[in-house]
Amino acid sequence: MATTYPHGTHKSADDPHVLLDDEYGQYEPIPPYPPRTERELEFYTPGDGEMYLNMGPQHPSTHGVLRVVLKLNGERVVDIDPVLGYLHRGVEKLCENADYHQTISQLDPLEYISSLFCEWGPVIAYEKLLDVQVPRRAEYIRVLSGELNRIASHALFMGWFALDLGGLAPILYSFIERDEIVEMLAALTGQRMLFNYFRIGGVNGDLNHDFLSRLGDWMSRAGKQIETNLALLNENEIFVRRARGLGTIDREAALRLCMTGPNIRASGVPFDVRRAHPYSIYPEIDFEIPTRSEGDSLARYLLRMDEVKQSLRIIDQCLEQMPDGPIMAKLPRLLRPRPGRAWAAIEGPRGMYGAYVISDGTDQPFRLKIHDPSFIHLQAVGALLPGHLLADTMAIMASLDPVMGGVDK
Amino acid sequence: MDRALRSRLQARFGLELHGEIRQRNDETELRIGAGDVVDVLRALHDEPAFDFAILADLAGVDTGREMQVVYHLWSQSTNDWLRVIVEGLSRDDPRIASATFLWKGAEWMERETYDMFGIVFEGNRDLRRIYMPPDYTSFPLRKDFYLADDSARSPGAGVRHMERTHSPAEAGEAPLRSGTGT
Amino acid sequence: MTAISRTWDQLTLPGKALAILVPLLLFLTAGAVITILLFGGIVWNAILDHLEIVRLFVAVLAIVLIFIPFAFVIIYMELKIIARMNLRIGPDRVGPWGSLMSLVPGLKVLTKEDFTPTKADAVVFTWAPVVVFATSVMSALVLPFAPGLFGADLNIGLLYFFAVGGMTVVGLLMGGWSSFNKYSLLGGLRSAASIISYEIPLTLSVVGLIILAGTMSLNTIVEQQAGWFTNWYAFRQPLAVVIFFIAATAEANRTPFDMTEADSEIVAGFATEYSGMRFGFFFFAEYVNVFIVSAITTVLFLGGWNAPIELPWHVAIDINPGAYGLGLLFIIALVPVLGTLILAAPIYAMRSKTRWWVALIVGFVLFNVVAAGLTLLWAYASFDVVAGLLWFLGKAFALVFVFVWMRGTLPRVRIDQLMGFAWKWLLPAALLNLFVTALAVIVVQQWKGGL
Amino acid sequence: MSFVPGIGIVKGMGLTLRRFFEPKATVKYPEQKADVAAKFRGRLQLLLDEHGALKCETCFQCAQACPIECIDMGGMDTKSRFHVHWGPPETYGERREESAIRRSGRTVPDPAFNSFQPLELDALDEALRRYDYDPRRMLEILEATQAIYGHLPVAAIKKISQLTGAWYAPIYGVATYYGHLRFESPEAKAQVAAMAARRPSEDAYLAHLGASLAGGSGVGGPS
Repeated sequence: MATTYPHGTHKSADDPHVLLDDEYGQYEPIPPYPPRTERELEFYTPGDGEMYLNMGPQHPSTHGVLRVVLKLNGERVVDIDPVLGYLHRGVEKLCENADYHQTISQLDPLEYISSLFCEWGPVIAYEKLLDVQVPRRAEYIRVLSGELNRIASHALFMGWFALDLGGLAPILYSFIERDEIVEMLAALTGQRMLFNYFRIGGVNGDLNHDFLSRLGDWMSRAGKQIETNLALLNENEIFVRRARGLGTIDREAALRLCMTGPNIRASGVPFDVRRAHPYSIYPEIDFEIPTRSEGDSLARYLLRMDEVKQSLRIIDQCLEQMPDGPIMAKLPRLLRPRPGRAWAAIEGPRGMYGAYVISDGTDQPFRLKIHDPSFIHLQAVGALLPGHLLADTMAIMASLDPVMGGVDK
Repeated sequence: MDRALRSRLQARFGLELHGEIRQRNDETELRIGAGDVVDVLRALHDEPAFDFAILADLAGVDTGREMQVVYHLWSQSTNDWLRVIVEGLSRDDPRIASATFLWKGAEWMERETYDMFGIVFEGNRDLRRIYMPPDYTSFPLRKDFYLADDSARSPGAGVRHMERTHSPAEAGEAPLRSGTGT
Repeated sequence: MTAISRTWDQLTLPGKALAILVPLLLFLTAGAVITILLFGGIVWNAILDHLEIVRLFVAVLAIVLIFIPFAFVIIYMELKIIARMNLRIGPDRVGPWGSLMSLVPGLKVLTKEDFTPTKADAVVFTWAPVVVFATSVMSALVLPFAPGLFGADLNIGLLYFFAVGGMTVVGLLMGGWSSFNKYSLLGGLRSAASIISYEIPLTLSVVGLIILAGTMSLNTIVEQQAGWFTNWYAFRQPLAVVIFFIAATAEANRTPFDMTEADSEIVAGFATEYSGMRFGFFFFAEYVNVFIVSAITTVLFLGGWNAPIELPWHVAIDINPGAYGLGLLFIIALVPVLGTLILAAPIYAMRSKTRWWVALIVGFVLFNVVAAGLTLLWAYASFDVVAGLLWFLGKAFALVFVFVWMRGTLPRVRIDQLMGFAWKWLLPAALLNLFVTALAVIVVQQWKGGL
Repeated sequence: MSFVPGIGIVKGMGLTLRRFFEPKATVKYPEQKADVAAKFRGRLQLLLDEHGALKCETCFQCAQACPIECIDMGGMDTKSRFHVHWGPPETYGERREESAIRRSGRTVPDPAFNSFQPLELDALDEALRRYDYDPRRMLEILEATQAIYGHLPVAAIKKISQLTGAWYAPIYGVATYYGHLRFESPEAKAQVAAMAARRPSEDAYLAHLGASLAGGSGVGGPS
């Protein structure tokens, strides 16, 4: 495809590899069409000494398929423009053409690291539409399996964060930790990752002996195990120096950016949907919401580790207060909810995970809007990154922990 | 169900409201026209009585006859979710004021809504397509964009020809039962 | 011709191969014999009077060839050690305990096509890996592997080592700039900046040692560290060891200073566009660097080939095979058989269901192990070259273990922290060490002189 | 952070060195197998009940309910009278003769059985037009098909399903409800009888069932 010039005939005879003006655009990630919006114009007009680096869809550490065009001045990032859509499957359109039960299995792969939460949001919204009362045992099982999934997701976060900073060991330890929990959830739900376990009005299967024995065995050593894994990173000077003071965001900016979950609690806003807008049986379980005020990557990392301890407390209480009784509410096989609208939001490991359902009385949802926290936090990366070094892009993006499945619904 | 909130809202936004404020479970829903989005949202965000600090979600809706934009807000002052439905946007040229002046985070949500429904948000600095390729012309989540393959049939709604769900001809008159939550 | 072609068709494949090879072999041997007869004398005389140059040529060849297995051993160590630290097992399918696993990347790199990007500067692009690999292997010339075993005993050995060591930067820059890829450009510039800024504390930390040793020839430095491990330079120059080790990790681009091919940011740094054997050279050069850096640290600070403890009595085992005369044949024939039987008997008795031939085989293997151990012990005692080599390689590979251990644990340092650390911390420390050593030397001389 | 700057790094290195000697977490797959949970739904295999009979009755409920239509099934009906198949209309040709039983590793009685003879369907179009493609008049449509071809070939049923929009399950429901409708053509009757003969006969199955019910542990089928 490259035209080769016999020696001496090239326009600049002395150096065939000098880029001519018309060739400049060929190798730059500048889009061929003229800029259509003000922001695009401002981004794609290079200043002096600035170059565009294309961290393309196949990049070792973009947590999934994401392309980010960086405007660099030397090693310092001037501005970034994330390009999404590589993983867009049109889940909302598909859900509009499937009946209410089938939407649950469509929503699992949205945030595939913690897919129980992807099911929990819409299921609560449907139950609001159907005005159905979920039995208490099902609520307890949901909280129990949800918190387990949260710990697994945070364990993986710790591994990813260390891998993006160059450490090889923590990712393996976090996968061993996560694998234990995922095997346990497989004993309960039947699947390791995309569980399809919550049903409208309850849960698919009851607690069985296999699950409880694995849970008991793991609970006995969970605290100590997570502690030793943390020792590798929390006090490691290299890790702390690279993460501290990176991508700091203050209270006001975080609220403006609609951030939720651990990222906003690391900036000092104690907004956790489990306490701010209690759902399920969280009011009856006592646990605190860890918050920090620095708002940098290290704070976000340490905050997630505190959350893991809180989740362990919740699991203990769930096991103690587990009532017995049915695990599914009485519902007809074919659900035709009343025409109406419902919104439900839950606290996922990455932030508030919301579902907005409009039903038109038929068995298919008329409109299902999923609000995914990773989508918002990836946008926050665009606001945090300018001014940092190239090596920090990965650290900041890892600390906000976006999952591309949720971003590209 | 926060009765006090309903009365406060009724008192404050009496004339902008379309229809009465409906409340059910833990959600409060009020409907306004496209014109007065800016001052209603600013009032809800800035006034200490409401103090809706967090924009939980911004969604576009195509009800077959008109376009709507739905804002979900959260505030410490009440334990209800507030849903602000901006209705009355025409289907062929839906325009609405952007919320980025209050929440910078709404920029991408508006980009997604534009990409999926074609609703233009005036004042959004970066209204480009976010998921679809830049040269994509149609808006996928609109009701008249029908899926060609037969994954669109529904077992429960009786037998319907596999290839077509809401055919454009039907999109005109209400394909829906009365009262889609209207 | 039809007869030949007919017989040729009837030949099977191995038959055809032999039909070609056998006449070729005959022809070659005949030619070799004739040339030796004709020119043998002249060549032999030339070798005798130019012995020095021939010796150097052979030494260089040996060093270049010895580094291939060293690099494979280091790759295997890295695979297994990092795996074991990550609670994994590491490769254990290819070859016994996965030992051939390190050959696999080598072969893969050989078979892959080495592709030059269209807009790349072809000449610089092709020669970059050669420069990097050559400089890192050249600097091994002065390493004293064992008392008599070294490439060339230059009296400015250390200066030569640092001069050649600095050349790798040129290769990395050439590779980074010429492959017309933003990632490799960044990688190349980062490597240039980090290696140059760590070169200064590296050399400065050694100057203190040179003052103490008085010479720069590595052989004499090692000889000065004979005897107990207390008179190794590591104990006389503790600060210099730390500075040297940290600067050396940065020199070899190893974690925590491997910003040049930080795989999470700039894909593979300067080696992004390389494929095939060119990438192989970069890949090998990195592991050769690791060995050389650990070898030079052992030579300078851990007493090269000297044993850590001085044996009070000199063990002399002089076995004169000639003395046994005919009995030698008898020994050679009988000892292996007796050894296997002696070792096989307990195995056969211990577990009744093992068959007799299994016990014999195990006995024979055990006998071989014991025999090898005895000969090694004998060689260790009698030739100090063997002893020296054993200690040198032991210490060098211990240090390689430390490098791999660091790689398995530590995260990467950011580029500006890396530079700041070099200029603000290592350089002043090296100067301080130099000042203190110089002061100590003067004071000691005064005190000795004064007596 | 501790006072001495290097302590954190040293502690981290200590941890990895300790992990160097700890037992490993790898499961050497072919030799050892990981203990997968009993309730793991990831195993895609045809389960046998304790009497060795297939649990799957080819009732197509799973294929019909699957939201992404990825289930393509084929096999014998429970009384092994005829070959049945389910698959979304655009199933690829090469997957068709693969019957679920063969994929599950059990030898299909008659690999030569050609399940889909090509046949002309325009006569069927005329019949369908006569009944206005109305799925509610399925019985008359099936009788018309049997009148044309002598039996209900699978290709015809697939054509009916595509044009009337009805799912396979209701069509098979109607076809199997009425005695006079048959799936296999008369001349193929011998072939079907041979297949049925090769399957363990019904009374052997009942005898076995009786034995196991009368006490005594049944055949050691998979748990």
